[in-house]
Amino acid sequence: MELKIENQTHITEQRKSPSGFSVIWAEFRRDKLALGSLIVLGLIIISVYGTSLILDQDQIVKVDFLSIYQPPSSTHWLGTDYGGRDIFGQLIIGTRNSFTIGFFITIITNLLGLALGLIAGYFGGWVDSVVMRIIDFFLSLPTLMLIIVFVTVVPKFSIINFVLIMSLFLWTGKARLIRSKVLSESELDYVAAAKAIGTPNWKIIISHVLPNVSSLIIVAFTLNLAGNIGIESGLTFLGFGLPESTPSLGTLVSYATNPDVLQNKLWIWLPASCMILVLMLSINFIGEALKRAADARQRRG
Amino acid sequence: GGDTKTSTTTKQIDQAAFPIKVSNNKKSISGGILKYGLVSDTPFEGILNTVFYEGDPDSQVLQFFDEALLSTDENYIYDQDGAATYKLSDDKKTITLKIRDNVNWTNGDPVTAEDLEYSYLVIGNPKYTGVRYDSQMSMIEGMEDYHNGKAKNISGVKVIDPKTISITFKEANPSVLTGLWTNPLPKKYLGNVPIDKLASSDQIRKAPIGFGPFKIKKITPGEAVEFEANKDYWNGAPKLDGVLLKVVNPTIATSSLANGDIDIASVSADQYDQAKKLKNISLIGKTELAYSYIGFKLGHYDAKNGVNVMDNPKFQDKRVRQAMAYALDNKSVGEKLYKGLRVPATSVIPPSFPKYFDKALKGYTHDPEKAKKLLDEAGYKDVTGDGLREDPNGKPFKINFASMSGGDIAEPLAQFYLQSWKEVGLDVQLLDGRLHEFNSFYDMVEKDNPKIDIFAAAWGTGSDPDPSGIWAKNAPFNYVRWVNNDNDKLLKEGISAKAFDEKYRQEVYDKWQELVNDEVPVIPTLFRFGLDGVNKRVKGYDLTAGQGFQGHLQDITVTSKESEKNK
Amino acid sequence: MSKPLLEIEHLTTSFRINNQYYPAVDDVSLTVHENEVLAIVGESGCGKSALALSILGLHSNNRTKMNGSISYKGTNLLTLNDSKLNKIRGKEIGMIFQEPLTALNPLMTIGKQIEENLDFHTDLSRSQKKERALELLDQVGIPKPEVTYKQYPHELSGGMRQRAMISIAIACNPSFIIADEPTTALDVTIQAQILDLLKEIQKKTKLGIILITHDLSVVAEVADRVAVMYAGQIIETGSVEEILNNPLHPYTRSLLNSIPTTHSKNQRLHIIEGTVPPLDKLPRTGCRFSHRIPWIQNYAHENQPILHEVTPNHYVRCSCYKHFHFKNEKGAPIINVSIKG
Amino acid sequence: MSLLKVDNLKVHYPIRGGIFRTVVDHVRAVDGISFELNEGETYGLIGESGSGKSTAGKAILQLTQATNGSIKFLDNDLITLNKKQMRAFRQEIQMIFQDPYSSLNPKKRIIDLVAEPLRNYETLTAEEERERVLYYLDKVGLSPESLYKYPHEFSGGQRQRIGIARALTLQPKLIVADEPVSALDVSVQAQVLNFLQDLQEEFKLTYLFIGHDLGVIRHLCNRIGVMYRGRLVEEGTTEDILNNPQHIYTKRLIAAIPDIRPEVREEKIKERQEVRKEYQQNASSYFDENGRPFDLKPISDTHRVALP
Amino acid sequence: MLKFVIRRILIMIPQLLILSILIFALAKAMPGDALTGRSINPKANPQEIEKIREEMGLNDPAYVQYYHWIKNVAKGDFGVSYTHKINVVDVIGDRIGNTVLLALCVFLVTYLLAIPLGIISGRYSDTWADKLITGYNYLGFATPLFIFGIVMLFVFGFYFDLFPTGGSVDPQIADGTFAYYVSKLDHLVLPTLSGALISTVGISQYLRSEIIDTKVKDFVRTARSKGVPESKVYSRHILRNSFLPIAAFLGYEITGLIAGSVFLESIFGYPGIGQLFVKSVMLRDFTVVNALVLMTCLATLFGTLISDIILSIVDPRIRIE
Ligand SMILES: Nc1ncnc2c1ncn2[C@@H]1O[C@H](COP(=O)(O)OP(=O)(O)OP(=O)(O)O)[C@@H](O)[C@H]1O
Ligand SMILES: Nc1ncnc2c1ncn2[C@@H]1O[C@H](COP(=O)(O)OP(=O)(O)OP(=O)(O)O)[C@@H](O)[C@H]1O
Ligand SMILES: [Mg+2]
Ligand SMILES: [Mg+2]
Repeated sequence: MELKIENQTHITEQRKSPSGFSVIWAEFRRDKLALGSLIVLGLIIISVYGTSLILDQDQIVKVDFLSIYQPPSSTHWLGTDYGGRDIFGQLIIGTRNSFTIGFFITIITNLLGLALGLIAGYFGGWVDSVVMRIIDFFLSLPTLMLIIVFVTVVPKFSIINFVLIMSLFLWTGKARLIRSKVLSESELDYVAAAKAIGTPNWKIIISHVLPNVSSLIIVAFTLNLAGNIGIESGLTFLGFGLPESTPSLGTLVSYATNPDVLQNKLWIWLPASCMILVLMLSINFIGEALKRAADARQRRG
Repeated sequence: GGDTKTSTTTKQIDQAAFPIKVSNNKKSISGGILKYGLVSDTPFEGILNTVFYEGDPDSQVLQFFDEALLSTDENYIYDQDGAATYKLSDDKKTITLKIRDNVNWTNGDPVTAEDLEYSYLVIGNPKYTGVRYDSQMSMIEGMEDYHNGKAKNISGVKVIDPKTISITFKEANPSVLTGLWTNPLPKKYLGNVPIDKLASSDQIRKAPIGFGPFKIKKITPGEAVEFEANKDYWNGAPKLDGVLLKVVNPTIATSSLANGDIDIASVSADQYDQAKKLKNISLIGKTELAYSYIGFKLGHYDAKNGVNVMDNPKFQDKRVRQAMAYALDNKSVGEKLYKGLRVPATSVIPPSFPKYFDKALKGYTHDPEKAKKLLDEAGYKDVTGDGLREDPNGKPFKINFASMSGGDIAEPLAQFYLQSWKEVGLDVQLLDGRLHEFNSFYDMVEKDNPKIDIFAAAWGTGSDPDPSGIWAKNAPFNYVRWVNNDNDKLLKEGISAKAFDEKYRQEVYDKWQELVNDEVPVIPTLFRFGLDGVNKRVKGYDLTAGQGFQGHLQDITVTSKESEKNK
Repeated sequence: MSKPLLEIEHLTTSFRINNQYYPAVDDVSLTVHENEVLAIVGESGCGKSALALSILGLHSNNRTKMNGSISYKGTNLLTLNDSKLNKIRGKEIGMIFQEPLTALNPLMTIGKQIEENLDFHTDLSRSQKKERALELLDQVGIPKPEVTYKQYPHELSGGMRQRAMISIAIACNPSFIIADEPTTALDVTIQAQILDLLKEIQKKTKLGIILITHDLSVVAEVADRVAVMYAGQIIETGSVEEILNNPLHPYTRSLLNSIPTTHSKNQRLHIIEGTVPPLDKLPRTGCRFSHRIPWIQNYAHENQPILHEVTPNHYVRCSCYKHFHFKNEKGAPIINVSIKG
Repeated sequence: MSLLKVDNLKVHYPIRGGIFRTVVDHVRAVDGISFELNEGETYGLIGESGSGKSTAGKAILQLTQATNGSIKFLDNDLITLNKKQMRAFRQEIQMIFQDPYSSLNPKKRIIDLVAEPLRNYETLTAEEERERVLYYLDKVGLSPESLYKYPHEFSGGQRQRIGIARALTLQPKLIVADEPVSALDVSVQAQVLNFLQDLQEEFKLTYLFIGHDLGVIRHLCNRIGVMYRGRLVEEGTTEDILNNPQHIYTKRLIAAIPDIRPEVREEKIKERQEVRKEYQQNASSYFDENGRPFDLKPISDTHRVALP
Repeated sequence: MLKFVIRRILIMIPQLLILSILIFALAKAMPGDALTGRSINPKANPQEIEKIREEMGLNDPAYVQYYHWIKNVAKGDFGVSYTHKINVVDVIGDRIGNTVLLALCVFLVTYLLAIPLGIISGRYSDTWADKLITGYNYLGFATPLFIFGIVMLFVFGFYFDLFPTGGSVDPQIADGTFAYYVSKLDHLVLPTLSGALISTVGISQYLRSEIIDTKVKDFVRTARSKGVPESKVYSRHILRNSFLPIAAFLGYEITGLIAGSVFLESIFGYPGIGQLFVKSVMLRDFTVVNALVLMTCLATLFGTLISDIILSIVDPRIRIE
């Protein structure tokens, strides 16, 4: 009973579970909150980066004694601070700076974490041991303290330096996360299969393992990004933040440490606080949606 | 200026804005506890001894239970009203102190001449690592030998009888009447603690004693000290039952004043708006022994030879310096930024020395036109047409400005200076684009970091009017590295024996102030008010006499049991 | 045959996918008697587990809808609330799952997990419970019950775990057991032991068992009756001999024919083309198997296929079985290929 | 002619412990096995889970480092080859994996998956590449539309066929098939088994077929090796093993295989009980004092058993 | 177990050594030293300051200074604080009690809040209660601790005048009396609540997702099939398994608690080591800075050790030989 498979067309009624962007898009369409967040975030970013091109930072941080602590008015939409500087301008530039800072910290830490996580997870063995020891070491460090010490050590305290210092301490979590995922991915047969057909290790890492951890990375990235916005505010409060000539959301929020400002001059710190809140929330909601899209089990039925 | 005029000027400045003492017509109650707020964002260190303490918080604790033997008048010159009286020898080199009989340590021991000698022996001891061994100390006869371990005693410090002591200097110097060390150490109490262990000993940290109007009842490390009245105080038992000193975070100082948590606390400029609205406190103020300035780095300190060398060509033309001074509007800074708590400085001797402050000096008032003219004259013109001046050779003229962080106002102030100079066409940039934290700032300034062209700083002058420590040719603290023959001559004259003649000394210092004003090695920018918020139940608090509570602490009373609240 | 223990009638279990409900178990009726093993076989995804979980109401409520009736000893389980169901779960009906490692709590000792069953259904004292647990472990052939009692799941081999699983299921002397692929994850040698054990227990206690598997040889070894499921429906049911020796439905026949045997050596195996469509893509009318046997003309299939009783107690869905034949390489029909080669 | 000769192959995985994570012991996954594969035959390796079957297969492909022994492929000892020399042999030996779901990268299209080995070894134009891929897809019975689809769009059997196509592109002589059908439903399993047989004929392949389902092994293999705890306990032709098992472990294995005929049920159970009894009584005589199976000894031309 | 502990402690040594080098190098790299600021008194004699510098060894090559320092540290002697003039150990000793107390309270209240919140929102996910808690979590994520602390201080400390606004105890109450401890607690309420309400967020959110993950595990289904009532399914199976990862991270909490106390102590004028640290950095009191960093690192390492031991007790799969 020789049976021959003929043309397969009639059986190609395959399981078409959607992949990649279509899943994400479907998730966003389902989750109105995430979609709204995406729109809000997009609008904020476009308008902030757009406006900040027009705004003159020097002009905004210019001290003007004639308009100290002015409440919101038509000339100063959100009033001024104790240096007579326009809060609205600072809010825009500050949002831009804070977002940029958060963005780059996230990028750097994730890239670093990704590289180390991939290497440790893929090669395993002593490479993994070494990387894990390093990660454990960093995890046991009193991060805030060391960041403060670092901040006092750097000669020039600029956004770049700040990003670098923060990144130095924040990559470990990502490396751990990615490592454990890569570790389990590397045990899957497709890696062995690629080895068997003679694909070199670096190529396996880049073209096989990486795409399979990408959804995790994207999710981690967004959620980190939310956490890293306004990350400088705490340091500003303690007196180790960015100079005021580089406005940031943290600086604006920190003005609230003056009780007079906190109680009577809401226009100075409230908008920045709301901005942090809105940015964080919307990024978070987007991240949650991405997470659901990446993890079939959590997908909303 | 003459002395009479000077003092009126001082009064004008002081009283223009704030009363110098509280006025309270209510009837005092007997006893009561005064709550004193030590405004600091960090706890006090707890080195509760005049010889060893370093931070200001500790000195605020000290003032309640310890004092110097000699008290000062409003010019910070020693008078005869303190726990000891003094006599100056005819050659002015020897000063003899006689301690009153009823001056006793709070543990009952009498304060003796040996106690004072002991404090000299401690400060001069090679093992002493504090900061009190200063230039005046080394002027005492035999002190250097003792300090270098060549002698067991200081030949210039002689105990004549248990209550009398004399101190002899190598040269006559009028500073003896303002800067002489008169804080004794309770030798008997501390005697068997080795000198290098003193600062950490329990006698100083846990149970320190003094001979002031109050004595320590309980120390809660870092946060509070409870004092009780020292009934045996030589100047009469204090009227209060005690004082409670509490560390108060600057951000909440005003709020604490408002709800009566504390009775007295200093008020900073950023809290002033709030504080002045409070109905339960009165604000009293006084100019401090300090001035802010902007200095030009004119050279460097040659440490090997111990002299300043004025070799930086950048600001040798004094017209540039003057122009930069004219460019600044210090009046607005004081009024707007500091809410009137600071006033434009006209000299490098603050008005808190009524005798020596040269009120005739006008200083540099805001005059951008004049600044521009001076710069034009000096050849600094804008040849490229970008609004910024080039140097006489047509090269870009860039100035790096170093300024300190700290306090809320530092940043806009620095920005304002930059703006002001820009208006007259000078390209001044903040060094490294940011304010520098205290330590880094002084590290760079002290080491003559070549990146610094000009810098903003402040001097606390101490109560000795002699400016040599900051201005002499060989002074390492002459941060601007200004070297000038007239300057050296005048400084010498100011502390010569002749200068014991007040009139003469005033003239010398007037001349000196004019010289500095004309040469502008530094631009004096602001004099500052120290402002205290005082609860309305406090009676008798007065800043006129000497420093702080000195001399009248025992007379302060309260007029109600509880502090008044702002309701 | 003795009295029926479990009677499932027109059970439909639907899952929510994209806010729509799709039946995974579609109008299934079954009866299991005392002392009887009913095997449910079928390809992966045909709804076997869904059916098993429906019986004890173990699907999450907010994503599942169930219709029909499941009557156990006369009570309709579908109408019971959770606390009433809990009186039946574990006590009356025990359940054995496929993957013993994940089905056991990694943080609890085997002993505790067995005792937990007793906790809620008996009022034995602590020591009695322990005694019972040891007895159970012994009963399922665990060599050192005292040791295993204190061990954690990860410390046991797969076979041991599955034995522990069984001892949990039979702890309260249930009269019914549902075993969802109890041996699929195990080696053949272990599988044989476990199957023998189940058989042995059944003999002793007259259990009714639903055994879910996709391995027809396993069915042959233990089942009394067989229900073949396809795409949520039962397409053929009958005694084990009937089904294995005289399969009627094209699906059953194909299934049997694709098993390699000694005789198939160097011969080609029969293959069933295509796959079971996923729930939301499943055609709900006509013969659900028809698209996998395209060479059988459409007229051969019923529009709304029903179960026909062909011989006593041997039912088959859709009359296409009458027309079914295997085909050769030219697509020409081969009629009635002998099944056992 | 022998294509592959495995001699005393050992693979030990280190167990680390102690302060400096030094090696304290080894998992003896494969502990000295020897067998030969002749060109064109199918050799079955069976044994219970964890007996080292996969490890042996992986060692032959150099996917895991052999601790000891030699693996001679056409008289070249693969173990001694360096990376570069090994590259040439990689093409000759290929592997099919157990789990069709995890052995294909879900993020890659079929064309990329199947062309990957070609890209590794040859430089082809896109057109040539496509043609080659299509050729092999056709061989395994997949339609050209499959080219640009992703693995999840295929059923398990189809995926397994993709994996096979991928292994074939390098035109290997030997294919190590590690339980290629055990994750599949019977219906699908049949497809794959048929293919393996077809392809063997067409491409003159030699198979090392790893499995634990004796039915499948029996269906496919000419010779069978039975593994137990990292060692071979019995080896012989399919008939030798199935009809004349000598080692107690082999006997147990065979007795455990369920029979599709319900009528022989009782017999099977009895048979199993007998084997169990025998096992209980004299299992120890089949193993040395460490519980390790003995070396194989020939009992006929084709049949070798690990007896003392 | 003992062997494991010893091994872990041995591993800590190189970690601490590396950290000590790092922190020492950093301290040296900071501009200025403890004596820089003294020049603010114009009468201070710079030669004298230089002499003190020399005497304190501040002019020695860095490695010599490091050697002396680490040698003493090994003996438990962290040197003398430049600003406080007493042994660093004493400086820290004065304050550590407060910080430990505060951290402990924050820790306890955090978990007391987080665990029920996490359980509720995990168990009843997608209900209004869950949404409420998740909303609170989001807000908490976005609110900086210091802003929240300040608001708490002004609302409850000043506006309602319910709690003290600074310090760790009412200084007028005698040590050791009952009132003294009440006053200590009274002073702890605001900082503790502020800290805990913010740090609850991360844990409860984490717990929630753990529970949601565990809920669908096979063994939970097994438990249900045994007829275990829902509440017991949670208490016996889901919760215990969900707490594991939290227990695993307990040790690293210490770093977070220290960071939190830096803020809380600054806001509430609570004298502890967080505040001490900030001040010491500003004053370049290296000995104190170094000691504090080393100490917290050591504490974290011990925390992780304890956390691992706890984990090995709760999780039988982790074996400690
Ligand atoms: N909770 C659920 N939600 C949605 N769909 C489900 C759910 N459980 C099962 N399904 C779907 O229902 C169908 C039947 O699943 P079921 O698990 O009963 O199959 P099975 O016959 O047990 O297969 P296997 O042999 O693989 O265990 C499948 O298509 C499956 O995808
Ligand atoms: N990378 C590894 N490190 C340590 N031990 C391993 C490793 N890979 C496999 N082992 C161990 O080696 C032994 C043999 O494993 P192997 O996978 O070869 O068994 P197998 O016969 O293929 O089993 P299965 O039928 O389950 O696939 C097992 O005990 C396994 O735990
Ligand atoms: Mg199933
Ligand atoms: Mg295997």
